Amino acid sequence: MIGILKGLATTFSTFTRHPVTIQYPDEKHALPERQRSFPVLTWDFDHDEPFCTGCNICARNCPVDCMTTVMHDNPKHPEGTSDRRKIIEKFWIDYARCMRCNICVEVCPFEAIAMDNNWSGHEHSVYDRRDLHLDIEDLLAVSKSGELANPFRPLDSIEANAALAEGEDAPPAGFQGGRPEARAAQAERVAQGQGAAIQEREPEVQEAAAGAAAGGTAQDDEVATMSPRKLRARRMKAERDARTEQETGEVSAETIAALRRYASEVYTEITGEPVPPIGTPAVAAAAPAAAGTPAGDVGDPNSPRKLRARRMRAERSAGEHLERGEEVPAETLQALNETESELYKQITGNDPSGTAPAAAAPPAAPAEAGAQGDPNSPRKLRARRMKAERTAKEHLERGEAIPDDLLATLAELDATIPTAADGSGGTDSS
Amino acid sequence: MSVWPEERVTPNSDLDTVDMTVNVGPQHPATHGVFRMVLTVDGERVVDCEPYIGYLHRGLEKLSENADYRQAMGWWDRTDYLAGMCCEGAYVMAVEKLAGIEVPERAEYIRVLMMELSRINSHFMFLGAFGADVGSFGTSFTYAWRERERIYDLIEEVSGDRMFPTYFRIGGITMDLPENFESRCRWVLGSIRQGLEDLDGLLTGNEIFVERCQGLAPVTPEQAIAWGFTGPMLRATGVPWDIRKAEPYSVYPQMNFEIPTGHQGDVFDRFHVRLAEVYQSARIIEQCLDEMPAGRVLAPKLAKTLRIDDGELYMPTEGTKGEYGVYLMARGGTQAYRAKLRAPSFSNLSPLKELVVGTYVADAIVILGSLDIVLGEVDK
Amino acid sequence: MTFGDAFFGLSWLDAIIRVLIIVGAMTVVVVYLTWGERKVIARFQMRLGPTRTGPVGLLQGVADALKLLSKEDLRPRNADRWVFEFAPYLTFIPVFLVLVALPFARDWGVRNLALGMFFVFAVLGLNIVGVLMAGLGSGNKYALLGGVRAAAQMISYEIPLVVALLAVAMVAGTLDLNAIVLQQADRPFVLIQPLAFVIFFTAMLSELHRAPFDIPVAESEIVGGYFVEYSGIRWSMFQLAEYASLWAFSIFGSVVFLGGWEFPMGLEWGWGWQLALTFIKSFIIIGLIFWVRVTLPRLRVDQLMSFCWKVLIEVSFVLLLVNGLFLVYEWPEELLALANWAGTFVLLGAVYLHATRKPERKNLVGSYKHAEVPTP
Amino acid sequence: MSDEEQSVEAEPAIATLVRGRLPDVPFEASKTKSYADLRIAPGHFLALVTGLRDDDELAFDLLRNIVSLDMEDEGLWAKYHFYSFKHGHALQVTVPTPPGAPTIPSLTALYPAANWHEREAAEMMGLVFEGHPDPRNLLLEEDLRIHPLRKAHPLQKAEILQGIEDGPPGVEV
Repeated sequence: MIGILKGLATTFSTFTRHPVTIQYPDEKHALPERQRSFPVLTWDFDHDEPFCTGCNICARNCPVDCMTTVMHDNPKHPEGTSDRRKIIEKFWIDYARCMRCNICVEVCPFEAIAMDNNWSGHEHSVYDRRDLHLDIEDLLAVSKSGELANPFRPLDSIEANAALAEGEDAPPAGFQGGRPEARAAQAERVAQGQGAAIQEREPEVQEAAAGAAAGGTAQDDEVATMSPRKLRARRMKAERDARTEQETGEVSAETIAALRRYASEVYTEITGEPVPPIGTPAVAAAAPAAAGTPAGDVGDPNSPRKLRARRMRAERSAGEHLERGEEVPAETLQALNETESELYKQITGNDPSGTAPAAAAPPAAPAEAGAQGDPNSPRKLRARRMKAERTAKEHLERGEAIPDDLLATLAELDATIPTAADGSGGTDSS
Repeated sequence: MSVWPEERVTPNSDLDTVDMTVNVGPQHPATHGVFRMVLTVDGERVVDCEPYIGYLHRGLEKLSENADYRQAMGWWDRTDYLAGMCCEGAYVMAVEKLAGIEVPERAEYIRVLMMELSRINSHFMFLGAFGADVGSFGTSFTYAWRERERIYDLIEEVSGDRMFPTYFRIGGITMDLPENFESRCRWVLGSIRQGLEDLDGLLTGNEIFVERCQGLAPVTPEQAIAWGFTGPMLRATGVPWDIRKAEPYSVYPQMNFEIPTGHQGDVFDRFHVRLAEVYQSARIIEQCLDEMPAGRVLAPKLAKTLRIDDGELYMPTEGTKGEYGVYLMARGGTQAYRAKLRAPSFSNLSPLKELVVGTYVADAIVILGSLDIVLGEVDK
Repeated sequence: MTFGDAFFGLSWLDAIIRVLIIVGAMTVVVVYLTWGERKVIARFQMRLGPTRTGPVGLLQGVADALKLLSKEDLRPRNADRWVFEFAPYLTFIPVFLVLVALPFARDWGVRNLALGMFFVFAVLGLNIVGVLMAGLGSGNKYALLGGVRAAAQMISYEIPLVVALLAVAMVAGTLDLNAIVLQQADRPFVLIQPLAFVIFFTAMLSELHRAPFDIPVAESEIVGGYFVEYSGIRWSMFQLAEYASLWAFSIFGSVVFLGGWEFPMGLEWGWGWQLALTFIKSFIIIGLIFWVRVTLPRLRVDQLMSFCWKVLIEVSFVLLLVNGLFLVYEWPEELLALANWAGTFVLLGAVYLHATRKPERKNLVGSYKHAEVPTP
Repeated sequence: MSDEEQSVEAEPAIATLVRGRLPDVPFEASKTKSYADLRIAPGHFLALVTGLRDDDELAFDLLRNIVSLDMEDEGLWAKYHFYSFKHGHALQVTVPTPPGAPTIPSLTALYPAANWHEREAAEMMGLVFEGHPDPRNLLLEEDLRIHPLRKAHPLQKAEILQGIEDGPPGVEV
C-alpha cells in the first residue's frame, strides 16, 4: 500500500500547488522575439510601398512552392518618390502549404519578407482551406498596421555572430523595414500635407514630349549623372556591338553615337576623330556639342534641362564651398553668373550678369529647342550667342577655320569673333 | 443473430466459442497516432494481431531526393515529431560528413544541448501517455505536459518554433543562443526534475501499476537483437548499447553519462529505462551549459547552394526511440540521389504480433504503449 | 417541527411530496457534482477546470444538461430495439430507490424503513440488469465487452459489500438506518470497524465503476463501455445514474460509518445542522473517491476478479466471524476495535507484499497454449 | 577503423577479416564515407550473410537497415548494414541486381528484423525477395502495384488549390 499512499501524497501536493494553465483568449503569454508563425510582407513607410520587388528568389527557394509573385514597373519611380524600378504587384502565400521553415526570410535580399512574431500570426483558423491563400493585401496588413514592430531577421544574427566571434562589435540591426519610427515619420508627413512618401528625386519630365534631340540631351544628362561602373559597363557593351557590326561590315549610326557618348577608344578607330571627354559632374558646361558634328545627335548643350542641371550643380558646389567657409572659386562664380542663379546674387550682391548685356538676339537658335517661352527673349539670344562663340573657339583650337554658317550666326548675334590667338579657352577647364 | 459476426471457430476448446475481431482503429486514444491494430479476441485473450501502418506515409524519401539539401531539412524534423531536433541533428550531421564540412565547436555543443532537450521532451511524452494507457486518467499526462510546455517554450525562444524548429543548418546552426538562455535553461532543468519526481511518485511505486506492468511481454536480449530492437527497448533487456557511446559522434565523447539498463526487458523495465534516461539527459545538458565554448556558430565560407560529388554514407545516431540512421547517396548536384531513414520505431513495432498474442486486450494496449512508437517515423 | 408525520394527514400525498423533494435535491446535486468533479480533478492536475460557463464555471452542469437535451437520440440499426431503449431506465430506477430509504436528518427521509439496510442491498442488485441490457442491446462490440465486464465486476463485488455491512449491522444490532445512527452518538462505527469501512469503500468503488475498477468504461481499451452507442437524453440518464449512485453511496457511507447527522453534535441541534453535517460527511467521502480516481491506474479484469474472490470475500467473512465471536462472548468493544484495526493492517500489508514480490520470469512471450493456433 | 589513414587501394580491415574467415565467397571490398562496403552477387549473398552471422570471429548479429536503390541503367540495388555487438564493428553489403531480374534471397529466416524492411523495399522500389513469408504491401494499399521511389515515377505536381478541381487533386501529372 506504500506505493498507493505515495501516489496519493503526490497528487495531494499537486492539489495544493498553483494551476499552470492560463485563460488563453483573455490572457496571452508574451511571445519571444524569435517567434515565427507565418511569413508576411513588410511595408516601407518611407516610400509608402512594400519592400518586395518581386524578384521571386523566395518562391524559387521554397521547398513546398507555396508562393506565387507577379512583378511590374514601379509607378512611383518616375515620380521620384522611390528608387525601386520594379515593385511587387500580386503576391500569394498558401498558408495551408507553408511549413514555416524560415528559408524565404533568409534568402530575401531586400528584407521584404519576415516571420510574423506576434499573436496575429497564430490566429489564422478558417473554415475553408482556400481562405488560407492570402493575397498581398492580407500579407501587408500586419506590417502596415504597425503590429509587426520588431521583426526578427536570422541573417542579422549570423552576421552579428560572425562579427562578435572575430571580436569586432556587432553590426547595427539590419532590419529597417516597417519600423515604428518610419511609421511615425510618415504620419507627420501626411499631417503636414506632404506626400506619404519622401521625395527622393525631381520628378522626371515626361521623356516622350522632348523628342529625339531632347532625348539625346536626356541621355547626355543621364551619362553625366551615371556612376563610373555603369559607364564602363555601357562603354564595353557599345564596343562589343561595334566589334560585331565590324565583322558584318558596316557599323550602325547609333553604335557610333554610343561609342562617342561613352568616350570609347574604338570611336577613334572607326571615325578617326579625337574622342571628346565625357562631361564629368564637376566640370560645369563643357558639353562637347560641336554644332558641326554629324547628325547632331549629341543634342544642344543649352537646352533648358541642361541649364537647370548646370545651375544646380554650380549651386551645390558653391554651397559646399560656403559650408567649408572657403571663398567660392572663380569658375563656379562664373557658372552661377551664366545660369542666372539667385545664389550668385547672394554672394556678389549684384544681379547675375547673364541677363544684363542686351546682346542682339541671334535668330539662329534651333527652332525646336525652345519648347517653353519665346525663342527670341534676351536670355535665349545671349545663350545662343555664347554657344556660337564657344563652338567657333573650339574650331580654332582644333586648328580648323570657322565654318561660314557659324560666321553668319556670329555676325547676326554680333558676338565677338574669337581670333586664333585668343587662348582664354573659355570655360572647359579639364 | 446479426450481432455475432461469423468468425473462425477456435478449435480444441470445449465451448464452441466464436472469436471476435476488435478493431483498435486509426482513431483510438491508445494508439499514439494513426495506427490500426486488428485484434482477434477469444473472450478477453488476444489470439491474433494484425498491425496496419502507412496512414501517415508522406513520402519523405522521395521528397528528399527532389529538394536540395537545405530544403529537405523541413521534412526531416517532421519524422519523429516529438523530438524535432534529434532528427534534424542526424540529417545535418549526415550531410556534413558526406560533404566533409567542419562544424565549429560552439555549434556542436549547442546541437548536443538541443538534442538532449528534445530527448527529454519525447521521453516526457512517453511517461505521460503511458500513465494514461495504464489508466491514471490523465494525471500523469498533465504532469508530463507541464514539463513539455516549458521545454517547448525554451526551444521556441531559441529557434522560433516549438515542434519543428529547423534550427540547425548544414555547417552549424542558424543563430546563437539568446542572452538569457543559460538562466532559463537551468530553471527549466529544475522544473524537469520536479516533474520527474511527481511522475515517479505517482506511478513507479504504485502497486496497481507494478501489478499491471511487471512481467508483461518480457523479451530476452537475443530475441531483441534478432528483431532489430534498439534504444530503450534493447537497453530494457539488459544490453548496455547506446550509439552515443558505441559509435560516438559530435561532442558526445566529452560528455560523461551512464546508460541505464533493465533486467527482464518487460514493460516495467522499459518504463524505468526511459525514466532514468531523462536524468542522464539532464546531466548532459548541464555539462553542455558549463563547458559551452565561445566562437562562431556557422562554418565560414559555406557555399551558397551545397553540391556534393559522388559518395554514400550511413550515419547512425541515438534517436529518442532507438538508432535513428540516415543513409545518403550523392552523385553530384544539389539534390541527394538517395536518402533513406532507418526509423527506430519501425523496427521496434515489427514484432508486435509476437509480443501481443496470448495477453489480454488491456495488456495489448499497454504493450503497444510501452513500445513508444511515433507514427511519423514508422510511416516515413 | 419534526418531519416524521405525514403532510396534510394523507399518506399518499405525503409520499409524493417527499419523493418530489428527493428528485429535486438529486438533480441539483447531480448537476453540481459533475461541475465539482471536473473542478477538483482539474485542481489535482494543476489546471483550472471549467471557467467559461458561469462565474467559476458553476453553470457547467446546466450547460451539459442543455447540450444533451438538444442532442439527437440515435439508435443503431442492428440494436435490439426495446432492450436498447429500456436499459437506461433500469440503471437509473434502482439508484433512485436507494435514496428513498436513506435518512438525511432526524426524521428526514422518504420512508424510515425498519429494514432500511436490507432494502438497499436488495435494490442494488437491479442495476446489473440495466447494464447488461445496455451492453447486449446496442449491437456494438465495444459495448458488448463493456457490458459483460461490468456485469461480472458488479456481481462479484456485491458480496464483500453486503458482508461488510452485515458485520456493521451485527455490531449495531439493527438494520434500521435511523437506529444505527442513534447508536453512534459517542463513537462512529468507522473507529470500531475500520476493516469493514475499507472493504465497503473498495467494493463501493467497483459498484460505481470508479477509479481503479473503471474497467467497463476504460476509455483507453474499449472506448466507453456499455453506453457507447447512446446519445442525447438516453446517455444523460446513464450519467445521472452514475452521479446519483455516487451521492447515494456517500450518504449511505456517512450514515452507517461516520455517524451520520448525530456524531459530534448530538441531537439537540436543529434539523438544519443535522442536514449540513450529513452533507459534509458525504462530501468527504466523495472527495476521497475523486482523490483515488485521480491517482490510481486501472486494474486488469483478471486482477480485479482475483482480488475480489481471493482476497476481499475471505477477509469479509473473517470479519463477520470475528464480530460474531466478540458479540457472543460480549468481550469489551475496545478489544473488538483493536482486532479490527489489526485486520486492516494485515489486509493492506498483504496487498503491498503481493505487489512487490520478486518478479519471477513469467512465461516467455509466445508460449501461450493458444499461440499454436494456425493464423489465417 | 577511420578511413583517412587507409590508403585508397588497401582493403579495409573488416574486408580482409571477412575474406580470411569466408574464403570461398567472391566479393569486392571498397570504402564509403562511413563503413567498409562488400559488393556481392545475389547468388552468393545468402552464403555471405550466414557466414557473417554464424562465424564467432565476425558475429554480425544486428541487421540494422536495408536500403533499396534505383541506379536507373544499372538496375536495382540493395544495401544491408550489419553491426556486431560482440566485436563492436559494422559493415555494409551491397547487392546489385541486373536491370531485368530484381530478385534477392530474403533474410527473414536469418534475421527476423529483415521482415518489415524487405516488405517496404519491395513495395517502394520493386525488388523481389524470394522466400519472404508475407510479401504483402506494408505502407501502401494492398492492391497498389506502383513503386513510388523509382526514379521513373514522377513527383506529383504540387496541386495549388487542394480540393478545388473536380477530379482527385493534382492528378494531371
